[in-house]
Amino acid sequence: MPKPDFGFAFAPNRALDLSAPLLPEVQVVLETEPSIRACMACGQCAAVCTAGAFTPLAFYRLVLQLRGGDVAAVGERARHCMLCGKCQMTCPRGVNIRNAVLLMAALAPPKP
Amino acid sequence: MEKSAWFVWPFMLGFMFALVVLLLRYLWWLRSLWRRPSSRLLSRMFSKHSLLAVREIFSEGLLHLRIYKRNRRLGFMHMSLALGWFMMIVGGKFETWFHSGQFLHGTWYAVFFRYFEPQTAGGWAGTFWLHYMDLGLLLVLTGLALAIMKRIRKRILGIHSSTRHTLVNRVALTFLWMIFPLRLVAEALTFGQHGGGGFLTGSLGRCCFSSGMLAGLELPLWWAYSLSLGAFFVVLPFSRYLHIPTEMALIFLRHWGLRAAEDLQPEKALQAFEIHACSACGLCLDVCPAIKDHPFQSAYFLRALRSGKGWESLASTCLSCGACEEACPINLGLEKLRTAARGKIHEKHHAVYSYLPTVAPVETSRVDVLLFTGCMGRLKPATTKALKDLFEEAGLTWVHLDEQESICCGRPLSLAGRAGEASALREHNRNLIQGQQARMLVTTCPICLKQFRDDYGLELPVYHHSEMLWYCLRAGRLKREKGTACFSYHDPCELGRKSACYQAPRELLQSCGTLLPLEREQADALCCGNSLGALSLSLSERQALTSRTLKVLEVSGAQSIVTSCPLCQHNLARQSRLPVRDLAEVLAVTGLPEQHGQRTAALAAVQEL
Amino acid sequence: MNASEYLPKDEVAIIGGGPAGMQTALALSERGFSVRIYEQKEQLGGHLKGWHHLFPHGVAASDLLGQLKEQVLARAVPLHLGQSVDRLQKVGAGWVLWQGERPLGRAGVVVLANGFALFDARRKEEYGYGLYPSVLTAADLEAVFRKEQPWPFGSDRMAPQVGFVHCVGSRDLKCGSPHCSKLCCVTAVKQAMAVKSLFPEAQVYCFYMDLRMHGLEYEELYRKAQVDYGVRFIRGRLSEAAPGQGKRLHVKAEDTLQGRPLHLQLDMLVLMSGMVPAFLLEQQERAVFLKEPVFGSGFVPVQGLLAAGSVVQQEGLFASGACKGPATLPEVFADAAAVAREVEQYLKSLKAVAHA
Amino acid sequence: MTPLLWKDYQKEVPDNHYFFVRSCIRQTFFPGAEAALLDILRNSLGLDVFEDRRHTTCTGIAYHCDLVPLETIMTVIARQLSLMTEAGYRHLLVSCVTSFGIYLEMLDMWQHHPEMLEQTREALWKSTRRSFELPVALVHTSDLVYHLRKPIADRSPHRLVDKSTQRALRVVDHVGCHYAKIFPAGGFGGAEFPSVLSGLAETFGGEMVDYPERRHCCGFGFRHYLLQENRGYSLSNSRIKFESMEAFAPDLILTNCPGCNMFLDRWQYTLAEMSGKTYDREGKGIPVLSHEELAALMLGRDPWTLGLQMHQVQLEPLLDKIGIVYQARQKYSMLAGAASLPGEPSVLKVSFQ
Repeated sequence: MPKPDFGFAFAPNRALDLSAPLLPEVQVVLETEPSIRACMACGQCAAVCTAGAFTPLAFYRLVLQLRGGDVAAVGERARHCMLCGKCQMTCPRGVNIRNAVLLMAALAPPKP
Repeated sequence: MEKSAWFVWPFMLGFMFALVVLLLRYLWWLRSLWRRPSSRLLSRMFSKHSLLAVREIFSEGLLHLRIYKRNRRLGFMHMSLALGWFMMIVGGKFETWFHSGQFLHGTWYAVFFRYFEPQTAGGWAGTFWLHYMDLGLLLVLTGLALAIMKRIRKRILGIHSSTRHTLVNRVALTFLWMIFPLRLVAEALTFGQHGGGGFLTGSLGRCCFSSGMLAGLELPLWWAYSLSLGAFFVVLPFSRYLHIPTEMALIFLRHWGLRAAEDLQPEKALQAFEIHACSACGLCLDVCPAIKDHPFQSAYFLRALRSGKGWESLASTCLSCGACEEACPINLGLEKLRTAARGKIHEKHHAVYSYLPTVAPVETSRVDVLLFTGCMGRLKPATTKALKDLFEEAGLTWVHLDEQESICCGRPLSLAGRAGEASALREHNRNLIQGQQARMLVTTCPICLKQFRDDYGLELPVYHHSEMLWYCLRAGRLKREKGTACFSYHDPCELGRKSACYQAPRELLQSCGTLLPLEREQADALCCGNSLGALSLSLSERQALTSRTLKVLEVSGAQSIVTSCPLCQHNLARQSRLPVRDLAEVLAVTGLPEQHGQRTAALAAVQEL
Repeated sequence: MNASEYLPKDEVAIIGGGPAGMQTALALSERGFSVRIYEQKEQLGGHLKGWHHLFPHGVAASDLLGQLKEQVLARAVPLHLGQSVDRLQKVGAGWVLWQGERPLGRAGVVVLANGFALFDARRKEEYGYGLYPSVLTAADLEAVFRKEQPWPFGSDRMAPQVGFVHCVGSRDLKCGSPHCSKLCCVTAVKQAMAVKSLFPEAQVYCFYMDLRMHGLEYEELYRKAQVDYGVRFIRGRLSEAAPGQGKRLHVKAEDTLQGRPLHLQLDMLVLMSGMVPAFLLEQQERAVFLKEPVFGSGFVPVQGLLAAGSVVQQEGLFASGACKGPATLPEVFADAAAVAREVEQYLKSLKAVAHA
Repeated sequence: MTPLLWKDYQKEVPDNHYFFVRSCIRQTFFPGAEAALLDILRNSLGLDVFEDRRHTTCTGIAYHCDLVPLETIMTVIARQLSLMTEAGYRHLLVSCVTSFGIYLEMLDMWQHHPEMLEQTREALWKSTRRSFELPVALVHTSDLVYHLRKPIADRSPHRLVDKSTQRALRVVDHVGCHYAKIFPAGGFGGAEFPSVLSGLAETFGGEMVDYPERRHCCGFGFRHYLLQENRGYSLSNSRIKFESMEAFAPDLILTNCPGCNMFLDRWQYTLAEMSGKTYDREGKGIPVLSHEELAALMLGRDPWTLGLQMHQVQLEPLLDKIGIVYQARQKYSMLAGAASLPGEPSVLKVSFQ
């Protein structure tokens, strides 16, 4: 029997489930670039971001999303980064942002 | 040939084996060219380019002039080994031709000629060949002695670090070291028993090996010589000694117009030859700013590429400062290879820049200068302000292209091996620049400078602000009086080694003060540690490199450190005890005398707060 | 000559005449020890001289300083003003104090109380300190409050826009200061409130990473600033300051709670410069050098958890106050008492050994 | 001071003499349930429960959709109360949780704004020439069933226990938002510690599960559901509840509000169609019962007379577990003769014997 069209759909669950284990691909990113863990979401990266002037790219939010397991969204957004390194220069915690972004961008499904 | 010739077989088998393996490997590397020969390559093959290649093989493959220029002792070592062996190969051919009257012989004949024809006499010409061959042998033995010394105490050869070798390489090295002493002893014994010989072998034979009791040792010694030769040839195609034939092949291929690929293909075309042409001479080690902390120097990187293991971390921790490429005696394209490797690591990265605004064409009046300060320029307002003051002073009109919003030039992506991804950024900036009417483009960031020059194909000339200010100074548009200030100047990698701009900043500084000489500067300058090339170098590792660089820069007498790259300045300034300023700031502050007074007073007032 | 006999064992030399030095001197003097203060400046007071009023109660800094000075004078503590000690030499059980090649004095015990230095805000060039006159540090603003310096905006501005940037040179590995200076947060709140009381129409913004209101009544002050003074707290770091309209500054930041970039025109930008070491302690076997700090060098290290001020591996050398790390004035005063007690115990133990 | 707090949320429920008002949704979707409840109260327990056939909807649905002004709903409520007054009752028994919330709200408003009460009296008088008294007790049917849980359980031949394994059945409850979230003192246990359903289930021997999203809305939300564009929002909220209870593998969802009963039942089908997922382990869905349906089943009423064939998730597995004997063939035979079988969903498993 064909599925009926209800004319509406449910929104995916927004709640973070911290009891679920970290996704393996997230773990790989965190282990390859451990400095990501030092992020304290101060927002310096987003404040100076060259791409951030045009698109809602903000590295600290990528870190939060990555830890929340929102892998596809992180990957898609990380692809907007120009890798200019300005954020890395000003990051007070010394996060290797460029490497982290490259690793994050690889999380998105491959480009068609 | 009455004597038994069985002992030549180990050499012959080894030699044939090496020849076959080499041929197969080279054919495999060149498979794409084999299938689709390029007309350019073929046309260059039969032209002066081949002669030029022969000349380079002579100067670099045999004489090792570039190594010699950097380090005489090391250069002599390489030269004596290569040239001596070459002399013996060529001389051996001529000698056998001369004595037998026929040109073609089995390969073994020349190699073991002394065994077969110990008493050959041929008048003065025969004597010449005897002494000539001994000279070649002596040269090789001298090189060998130096090589052994280098293994024991590298300082004797004027180097601080040498490569650590793998097992195969050590085996090959052992056989190589055995070959020539064995030849010496074997020839000396033969001459001692049968008479004759040159100044080295003949004299040694007469004084030590003339006793009849030693006659039984003659054949075993020639066996040992042949065995060590044969064993070396068997190991050669799998050891770093593959560099000997590969370097020669590489020189030809380069002269015939073959270029390395942009992406990593370690078993294909020119890249394969480059990777295997490295002799691990160690020059890249000594110049590397991170030599004590990281083993990512090119010799190790290429070795990792050859083995296919571990190259990833070496590629992503390296600073890409370009010091090794500058030092490499066979001009390997190390930077390109490294970025190719990074691109391979991050091949899943695909940038999306569809959000970029479209550049609307603007109707503007013609100006002298288009100023582009780049991403980093926004963090350096003092530089931009100083530069604009200097433009005013020089009477130049300008437009600050990216005053409101800037887009990355694309070089950081290229350094990460994702050059292709940067095309959208380049396109955007190109539109921005081409919409304007100006005489030149000036950037304050050497990273942008390199990208604009190399990859943008702009019609108007691109200058770094140090070059541009230097032209102003020479043209008399800026006038400076030599003050009492003492500077030490830090050469940014991207401006110095990558863009060959050393003179302009130096002359600018000398025009207003004293520039102090440094232990390492210009092409030898150290990286500030903040290079965009390194992807996974941690902050503490970067800071350690910065302190090392600062140690060089904080020479006694220096009142301030001057540089001309926003990245270097930012990085050095946070860690330095001396003030670190951009060239433009220095020039603006040490401006005209009355301005000078005002400005320092204003600065002092603010600093006193 | 036996040097240890020659040295005045019971005499204590205090290096630094700020609140820590004065309070330690008083505490020791009350316990009957003879004390001397060596101060490099011509006046006592240290950083306290430059403050206008103090958090959380708004006491005038000059009042507190006056009280301290009075007590020091009343106790007739010998003062060596304008004398900068740069080397301490261990002789027997005591110390000889040097300024360059000149011996300044001798003492059985030395207490370091040279306090802290303020982070040089020019090292964060993107904030434009030293480049734009409207960018001040917290110390500059205190000078403005003390009327030693004019407001950076015109007197016609009744409703200035003012921004405070927290954590300038604190919690910043790149600047070599990984620690939290802990009192900039409450200082910013205090100063923001002061600006609001002087210019009730002003708009005041605090750009912070985390607000650390650790002290007694600080949290109350923070709430007061929000509710009664209308100071706006924005969680996010400033990216850069650039010239704006007229004499104003154009600043950009990320509001991390909204997740959006923000722009603002400001008449005054105040940088909360953190506390960094004022000197580097280079310890050698028989001498201690007080040197200019290098990148990333720390505060004076003290022994273990139980000791208040015994300097690591140096018998008879103590440290008091903010030279050991960021501290508030009440903390400095409490510390001075604890250090004095430790010095007393040390001297008693020496006597006991001598008698035995 | 927790005991004091608990005292606040204990409710006085009169033992007898009720004026009963019906629920629109229960009437429409679960018509057998109200009949069964009245039958239990009157015939099994011998209570005096009076119902005036002239009473109307409380207009709560329209009120929560912002379609009916306050004055109108007050007048409608006043009319219901006038019927109660006319019949000589002082205890109002409400079948619908939303109606229950509406009555509470109007009484509360009249208490704080006596002038509104006067206006309402005037409006009712002008339009119908009726007058009314305020009720002494306002009781939801679940309150009454909870209050009478012991006598009901004593008469019950069944228990909430798996007959074959003697395992207590796991019950998740869903207390409707309007029951105690608006006026916590109006219900047993308030909004935080709802006990009106859990107490009932435990009396029958079931095992209560305090799942994380127990207090979350069922997703009805009136205007969220009633506009088709917003319906996904309603569904998403229901999904949060199901995701939360899934891990506890409940045997039964127990509700007190007819709206919730319908949503938690019907949305299981919709979610299964949209996402292919059911929240039980066998793909049959989690059975949903309201308090009076549960009481009727426990007392041995026939499931089909009770109208359980109106549920989307089939109840036969639950009936089998409890050990209730039923005539499978009778399920779809209506008064007007055998009806045609309903269509079969593509995901949710059903069986027609």
